[in-house]
Amino acid sequence: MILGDLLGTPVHDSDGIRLGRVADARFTLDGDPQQLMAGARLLGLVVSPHSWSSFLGYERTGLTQPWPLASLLRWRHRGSFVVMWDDIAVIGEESVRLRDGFTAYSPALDEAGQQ
Amino acid sequence: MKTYRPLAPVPPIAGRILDAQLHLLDRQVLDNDGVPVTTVDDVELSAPEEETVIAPGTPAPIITALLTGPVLGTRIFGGRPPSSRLVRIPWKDVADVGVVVRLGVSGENLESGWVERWIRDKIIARIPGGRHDPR
Amino acid sequence: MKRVLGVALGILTAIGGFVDIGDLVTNAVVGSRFGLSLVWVVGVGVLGICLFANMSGRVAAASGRATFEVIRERLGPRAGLVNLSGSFLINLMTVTAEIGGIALALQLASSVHYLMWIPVAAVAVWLVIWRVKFSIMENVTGLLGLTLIVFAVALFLLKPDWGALAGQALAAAVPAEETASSYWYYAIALFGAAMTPYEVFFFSSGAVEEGWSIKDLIQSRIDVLVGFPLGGLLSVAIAGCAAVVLLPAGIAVTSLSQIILPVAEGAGKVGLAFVLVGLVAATFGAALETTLSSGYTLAQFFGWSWGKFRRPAQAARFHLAMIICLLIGMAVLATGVDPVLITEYSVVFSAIALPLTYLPILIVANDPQYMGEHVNGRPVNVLGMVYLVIILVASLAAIPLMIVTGAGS
Amino acid sequence: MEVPIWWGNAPSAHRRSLLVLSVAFLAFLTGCTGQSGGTWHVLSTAVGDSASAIAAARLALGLDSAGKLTTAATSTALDDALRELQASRDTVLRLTPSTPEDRAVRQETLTVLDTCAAGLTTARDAVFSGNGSPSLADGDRALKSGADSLSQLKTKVDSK
Repeated sequence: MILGDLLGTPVHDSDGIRLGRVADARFTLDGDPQQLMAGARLLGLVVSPHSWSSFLGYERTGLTQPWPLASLLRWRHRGSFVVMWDDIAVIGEESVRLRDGFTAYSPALDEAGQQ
Repeated sequence: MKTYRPLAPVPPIAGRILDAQLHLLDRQVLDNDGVPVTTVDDVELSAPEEETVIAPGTPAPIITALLTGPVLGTRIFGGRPPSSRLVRIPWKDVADVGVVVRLGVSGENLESGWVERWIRDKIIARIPGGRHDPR
Repeated sequence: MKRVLGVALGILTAIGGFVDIGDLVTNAVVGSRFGLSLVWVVGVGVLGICLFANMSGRVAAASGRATFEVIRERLGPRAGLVNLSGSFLINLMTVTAEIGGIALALQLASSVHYLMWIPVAAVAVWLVIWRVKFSIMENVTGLLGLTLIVFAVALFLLKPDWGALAGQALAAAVPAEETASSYWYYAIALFGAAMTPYEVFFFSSGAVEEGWSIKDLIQSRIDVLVGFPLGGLLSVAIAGCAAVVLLPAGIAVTSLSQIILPVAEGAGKVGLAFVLVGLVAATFGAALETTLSSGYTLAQFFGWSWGKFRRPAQAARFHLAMIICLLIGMAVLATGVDPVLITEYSVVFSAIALPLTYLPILIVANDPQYMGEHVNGRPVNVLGMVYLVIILVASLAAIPLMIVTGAGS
Repeated sequence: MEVPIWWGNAPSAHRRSLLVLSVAFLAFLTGCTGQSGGTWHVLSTAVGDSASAIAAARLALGLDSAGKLTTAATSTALDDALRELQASRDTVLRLTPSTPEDRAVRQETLTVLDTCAAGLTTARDAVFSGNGSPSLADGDRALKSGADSLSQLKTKVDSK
């Protein structure tokens, strides 16, 4: 499938309650070391309840400049969280459904934009 | 205003982390000589197109290819080109992802470079001085 | 010694390269209608362009990424495309105005009608882009553009009442025969002329063309911080000449031939010769910069290979795009539309489009992922936010003012 | 709350109402300027622009006779003045006056503009003629009379 289709898809929990939209997909480079670079495995999805226009990622980095833009954008992404691949039950065009009792993790990355 | 409880951090992972929007999509792609080839217009995953119920324990999808070409238009205006029309750069050709994506192969043989090659061979190289080195 | 020479050269080209057809026309129009009462806007604009060019130069040097690559990455393809369309169209308008400017200047020198000069000017611009080395191109046009200092010389030779001029500049009141809305309309036009977005595309792409690293940053900072303000003084001299000679005579500038009259009055035929060389050099230099900028913006958005440091065959789409832009500019001018009129609109549209490029640069200049330790300091950010507000206000007010004043007529 | 840069993701209903609002605003503004575009306003603008063009032509001619301007530059300046005059004349021609008074003043303006154009042509001939006929002084005299009639006309039109 194409990542662009997944981004912006509504996310529901197992009871069908809407949690937000897919704002981003998080990958980890821990795959096949035979290639030039390790394979990229889907680790989980970043879900944002208010806006999925998350390209600036202020909610994930420690950036606070330029004030007040950074704070404003961070506020727009308040409440966003990460769900791991293991907690995803269904991926479809209309909806991503999570498993019962999924864990919401903090979307934070470390200061260099990495975790 | 609703307050949000602090969330636990993601469990530590061995490999490097890439958030697609932040670190991969729309980045410039350079070939092994540092010549720009294209941008990362989209990314293809090893997951089926249609609605899929995922059995517990299913291995996570991986990135199979970077996509370019017509997929940019559909990403902006909506829709999706048929799978046969996708222009792919296989993930195995990617050497590094930083503020640019570096390939480990020459751009000369990539499918994504045909427009550039066509314009070069049919127009620019035919104008006198088209191959002149400005330095 | 070589370093000092490099800095001196950089400053001189920054001065000579600052003034283009937009600055020439807008400053002369404003001087002939409002005297020096709008001179404060030039100050605001020059400080703005120093800040903006310095930031984009630093982004280019620290990350190796030029402005439009960054815009696409940060805003995503959709908002990025809106941004590209706006910036590209305005840039194309500026290309057209600059080529028209070269032709008008050549008409002044030869009395051959400017429409005859347009193909000559466009082909010359293309040839230089096709063949001439980047640094030579930039330095020659910049140095020849310095002859526009004759505006300042002429102003002294005209022996104006300096007290009255200073009074106009400091009191900043709307003249009796003009309305407040046209005063503010021209304030935005002057601001747009000083802060044209293409200067920033060109500056950041030029930094990549010349392979700048962080250690070249200091030189670039001096070039900008000294060169642009001195270039701004040239703008003020142009407005001053118009205010001293044309305003009392009741001449509201509508053509390039009127802009040079004060120089002829102050400095005679010698001054005229200098000003004609300066006009051709300044518009020619700006035509090169804007044409390259149109190639840069497209290539950077779509990820094409670009740059004058490559053989044309190694950046085929980039060169083809510039050829097409020059052809479009020629076609527009061939309809007989007045280049001065295009210029007057292009500076206002530049002001309207300014937030599109300014905001992403401000954001990226704060991102350690790109900048490492070279992120904006706090004073730069405070100034940056003040300018963001100014730029937004100017951008939002421009179209209503354009309609109310009938584009300043 | 909408931040202006996120146009790509604003809810579409929101965007539509924004569009309607801005169109209405533009229509309102155009309405404002539409009212002021009456006959006398157009005449006043045309006469003012022409006066500016004639003044520029006189300045150029003066500099030429003082030896400070080349023939090429002077003739370009005169051509530009003539072009501006013609543009003003075109706006006056497009007027459709309704009252006899409007019609009379439109006719008067056209006559004055034609005198000015004739003056510019004389000045142009003076710059190019080698034998001093017409002389630069003739040209300046023609332009000066044009400028005088323009300024009388301007007072009349503006008093309205």
